[in-house]
Amino acid sequence: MSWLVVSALLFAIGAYGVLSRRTAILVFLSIELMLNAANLALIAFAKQWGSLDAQVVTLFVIAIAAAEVAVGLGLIVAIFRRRETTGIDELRGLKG
Amino acid sequence: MNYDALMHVGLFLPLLAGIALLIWPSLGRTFAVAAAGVTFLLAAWLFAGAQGEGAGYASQTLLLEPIQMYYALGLDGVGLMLWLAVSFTTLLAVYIAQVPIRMLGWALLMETGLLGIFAAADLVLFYVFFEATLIPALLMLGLYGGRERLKAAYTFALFTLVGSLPMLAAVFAVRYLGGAPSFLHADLAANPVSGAAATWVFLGFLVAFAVKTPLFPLHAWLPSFHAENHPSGLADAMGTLYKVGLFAFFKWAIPLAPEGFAQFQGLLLLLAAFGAIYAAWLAFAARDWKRLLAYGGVSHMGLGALGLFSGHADGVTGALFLLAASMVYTGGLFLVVGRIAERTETLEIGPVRGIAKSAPALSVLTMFLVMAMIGLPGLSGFPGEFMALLGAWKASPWLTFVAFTAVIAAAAYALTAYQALFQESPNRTVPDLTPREWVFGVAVVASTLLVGLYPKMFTELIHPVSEALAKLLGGGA
Amino acid sequence: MQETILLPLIILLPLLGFAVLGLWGKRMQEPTPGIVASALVLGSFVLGVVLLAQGGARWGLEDWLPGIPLSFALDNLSGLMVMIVAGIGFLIHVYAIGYMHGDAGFSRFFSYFNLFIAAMLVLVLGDSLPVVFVGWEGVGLASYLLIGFWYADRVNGDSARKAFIVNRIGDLGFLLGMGVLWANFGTLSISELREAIAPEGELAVGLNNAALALAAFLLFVGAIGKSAQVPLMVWLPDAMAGPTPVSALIHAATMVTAGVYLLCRNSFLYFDLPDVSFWIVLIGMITAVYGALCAFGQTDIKRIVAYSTLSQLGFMFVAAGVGAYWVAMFHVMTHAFFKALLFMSSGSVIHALGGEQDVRKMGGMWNYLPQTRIHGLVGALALGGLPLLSGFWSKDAILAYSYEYSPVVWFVMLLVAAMTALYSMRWFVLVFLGKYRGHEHPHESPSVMTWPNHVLTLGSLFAGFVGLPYVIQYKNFLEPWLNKVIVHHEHEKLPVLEEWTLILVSAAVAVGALYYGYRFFQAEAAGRLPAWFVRFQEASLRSFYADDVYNALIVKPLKSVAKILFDADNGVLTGFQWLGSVTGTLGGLLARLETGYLRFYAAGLLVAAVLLILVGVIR
Amino acid sequence: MSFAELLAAALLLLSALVVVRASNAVHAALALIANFLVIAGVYVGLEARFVAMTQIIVYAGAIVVLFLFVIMLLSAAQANVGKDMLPGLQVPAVVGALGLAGVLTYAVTRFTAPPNPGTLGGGLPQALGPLLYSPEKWLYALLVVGFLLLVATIAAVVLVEPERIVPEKVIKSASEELKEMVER
Repeated sequence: MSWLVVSALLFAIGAYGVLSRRTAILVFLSIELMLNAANLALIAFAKQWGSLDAQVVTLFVIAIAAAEVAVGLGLIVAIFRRRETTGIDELRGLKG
Repeated sequence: MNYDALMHVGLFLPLLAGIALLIWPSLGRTFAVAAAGVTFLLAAWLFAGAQGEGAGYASQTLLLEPIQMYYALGLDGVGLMLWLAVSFTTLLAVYIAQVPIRMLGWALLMETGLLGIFAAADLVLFYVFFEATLIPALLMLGLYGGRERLKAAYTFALFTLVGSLPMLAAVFAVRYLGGAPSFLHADLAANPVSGAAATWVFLGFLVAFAVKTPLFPLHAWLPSFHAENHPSGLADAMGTLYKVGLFAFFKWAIPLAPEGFAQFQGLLLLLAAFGAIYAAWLAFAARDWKRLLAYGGVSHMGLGALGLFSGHADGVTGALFLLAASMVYTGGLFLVVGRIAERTETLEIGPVRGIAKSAPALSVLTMFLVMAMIGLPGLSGFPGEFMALLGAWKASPWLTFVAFTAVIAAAAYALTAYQALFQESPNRTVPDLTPREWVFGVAVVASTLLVGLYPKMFTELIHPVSEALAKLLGGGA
Repeated sequence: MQETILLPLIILLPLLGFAVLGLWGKRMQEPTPGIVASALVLGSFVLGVVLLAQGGARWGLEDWLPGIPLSFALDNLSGLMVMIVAGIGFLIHVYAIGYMHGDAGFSRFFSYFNLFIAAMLVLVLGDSLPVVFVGWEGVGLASYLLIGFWYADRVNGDSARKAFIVNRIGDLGFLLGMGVLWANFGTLSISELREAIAPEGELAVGLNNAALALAAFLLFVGAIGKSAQVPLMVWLPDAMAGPTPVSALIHAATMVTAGVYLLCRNSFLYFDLPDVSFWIVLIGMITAVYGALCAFGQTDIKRIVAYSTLSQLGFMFVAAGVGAYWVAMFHVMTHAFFKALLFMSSGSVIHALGGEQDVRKMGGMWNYLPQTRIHGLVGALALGGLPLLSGFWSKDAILAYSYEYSPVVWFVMLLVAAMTALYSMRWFVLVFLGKYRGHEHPHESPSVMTWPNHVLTLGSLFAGFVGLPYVIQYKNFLEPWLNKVIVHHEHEKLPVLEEWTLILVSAAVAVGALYYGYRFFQAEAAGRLPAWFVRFQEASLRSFYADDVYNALIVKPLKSVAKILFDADNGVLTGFQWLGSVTGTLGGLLARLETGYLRFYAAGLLVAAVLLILVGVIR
Repeated sequence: MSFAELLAAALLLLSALVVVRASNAVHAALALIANFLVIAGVYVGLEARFVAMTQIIVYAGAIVVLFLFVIMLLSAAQANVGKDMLPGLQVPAVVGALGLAGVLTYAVTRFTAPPNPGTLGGGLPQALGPLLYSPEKWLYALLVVGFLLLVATIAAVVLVEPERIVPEKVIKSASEELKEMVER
């Protein structure tokens, strides 16, 4: 139970990081933090409910996170080559 | 004979032919004419078959299991009549209009959409056809239209799409509020919505169908749509066929939400009557043929709408008959105007005069169609107009009187324009009908005469359906 | 009454002529189209007479439109009309072969002519109101085509259009009248309506009299349009724009008599509705007076005759209004003879003068045209009502019946009869007497034109003897023959003395007016008219400004409003576009939220997530 | 909670704060590794040993190292680069994060666990294997995830392939393309 609270706090810290960081890499790091918070919650639930399925899902989350990091970092590198920056405030293509 | 198969073939043949033509334009006009011709023959075959058996066709296949949506086609007398009108007019248009070959492909695509609208027996399927037909219509306008085509296309798209959204909502509302097990017409009609829901459902349909009727004041897209389309009249003829609002009211909106219809009946009668006389009046001031025909069409649909909304069987029969007949003669007029425009290089009324001298056969052909349009008895425009009047009188004598002053105005604007172009002292010599145009002319004149002199051919098929609707609405025969 | 397919054949013959001549007429040598057309009309006439002699015929097709049959009936009434239409029509056809000689549109002309006859026959034979309406509009179309026959001239096109549009006003009345009958009786078959409304010649009990009166009135509006009664009379004089045989056909055999026929055919509607009948009498009287007054000032030889038709149609309407339906038909018949004769002798004069139509440039034709002068004289005297000629008998019968209805009506109509005699003499004097005032070399028409006129002259002389008043101890053929099929009230016969008095008064008035006219208008030929009469003629020439009033009060306002509305209609579109721009502005405000900063969007996400979870946990 | 657990929790939160606040990206990444290692320890305590091992190998060993590579490749160790275009976001970020912490904490404390939870078998591969590879359970999901990894690998290669990167000007906007089509 208490680990759930820790997970919630970790998640919030990660969210804070996403908002406050200005370079793409660090935003990304913060997102990883949030993912781990979610994993922690899953494992804690698994323990409480005695269910192995939650652990399996955690494994999937880790695998998908790996894929996400591969693509995400690729994107960051590609953008850096065109824009010479990793600052996300300078990427405003979505402006309406 | 497996008529159901004919129905499916007839529906999708134009689509396939149209796609083929878009990919390989070198197939040429002959191919398009052949495809349209076969489609017309199939429709005629189906029609002849129904004459013998006295019943329509139906076929259904479950398409989307979770929402119980069917690929369901059904052709009763009304559907058969409209299939004939659509396929005949498309054939005429494809045969006569001088356009880039790819445009013929778009026209054929549009034909499938139109046939689908009249055949669909599942509301979702109907919606799909109803909306899909918009695409070729827009593309024809956008790709081949006149100088202001993008503005016209934008207006047209806006009106249509604004109508479509409430309709989509109504499509789902009518099933789930009415408690029907599927989207099939029969199921929906057996479980009509009632109460306040009926009002809202009908309103949803109303907006979409009024745009396509077109009913005042939602007719505003039409004049620029016609004026900006390709001068050959192909797109105008197809656009005329797309004025399916009356049919949609008849088949879907009214039977699915009769209580809603009852709420709006007075307003609808008023709008129909006002639109009829208003558009006829405006047509008098039109300075080019296409706008004239556009307003004339609005006026006639107003008369038809008056008949339909009267809720009496004769009025309903008249409205549907008028719808089918006007498809042929208005479409034919647009095509003839296209032929004239190619000769005189203008669509304006006034600069060119007296061409009856050099082109007598062309003038006779035009006169024929103009007379059909203004409802001369013996031609195809009359039976529908007349039955609509008989029905409308029962519902509201005063509105009928007001609306039908449009027949006086029709004579005025149509003959004035005719006189300006064909009569008075000639200032231009133009070639008379080519052999190809003779074939076209004979076909359209023969059909107009046949339908006008022997309306029984269609009325005996559609009147029972109208009577069923009138019974549903509680009106007498 | 036999069921026979031969009945529609009466109509199909001229229709066939229309189609054949329209399609292939151009390839025929000149007289052939005329001969074909005339022969077909003669065929219709013979067929009609034969069928009538066999006691009439009917033919029908059920459910032509739902509940409405396509049916035809040939009885005594429609038989009489078939004889007039096809018989007189045939003579006019023959005449036209000569008159239209050398015209570029010779075959087109006869094609339209046959269409006219066919449409009129549909109108006459139809036993179902919509079928009658088919013919009703068909004659409208044919008259439109024929009035605008020489369409290269703008005026002709305008006149044709005017005729069609004004007729359409009446047609709307007809249409709406059918609407009333359909709503109340559920049938539009004339024989069924007759059974429903007046079985056994008496008005059925329990009818909705208001609806009946409305239907009767609306159909009467239709008749007003077609028969050019006031206020829809403006098209008829302009219809003179067509070739002369067209005028003869419109005025004598077809078209304008249709309104009278419609009233007689549907007399079961009118015979017991005094209110509507009163309106018919009133309109008829006004038209008779108006037509007669207008005839005095005309300078066009055909327009004089045209206004006389207007006036005579007024007589027929008065007859129908007072309930003397057979008399109305009687006058239709005699009028057909002498009016066709008048037009065709006018045509001969025009032909002789190389197209000149202005009576001020005529005169003295008595010396040039030895046959036409007889035709003209008989026609004018018959129109003027010289005793013993056909026009006298029918007009006298109308006067007698209107005396019974009201002495006021009788007196007014007597005045109109006197005026008729005056202007018919004016026509005759200006054209035939005095010295020739033009510069052409008049020559008599070919025999193909004079022979039809010979026949018509005989008719104008003797046709009246089929309907003599009862006081002349000789059989009246027409009255019982027609009354067999016309629903009507039996009239009390006037006492013998009164009847004789009326006959003698009208004879004296006619003779006196004819003589006075003969003297008076020789002064006009010489240009020595009293000043008041000249002023009167100026107003009369312009038809007492009816056209100007209509143009100023109706046509012009309608046109300008149309222009205004046309531009305003773009306003409707603009209105919708304004709605669109409101939406656009709102959307623009929302679009400001799209800053493009990723972190800004993430913040939004966070806020939304917090709120959503909050909602989730609180529930 | 035992002392070890409290210590672990404190370490977790502390390292997380370093991750989101450090001004040097390398420091942040290293703090993240520390965070992951502690989490792995916690997993062992929660009977998830296989997951703990995976966590160390994949996350701490591979993913974060990848981050470090990229940071060094792009010389992007400086965290506060460029101008802060949204300086006003700091306060909402703190407030939002606190709010999120609040609602999440409230949410997770509302669960009541079943009284007799089953045993997890220590979360060893022997226990997880049958679940992962049985068709009734997670086999297909596993296959899909494997395929996803393959696709992601290819995508990463394609994305950074130098020739694939097109200068900005050549790409037309969709509206321009439509206009051209219409004019044709």
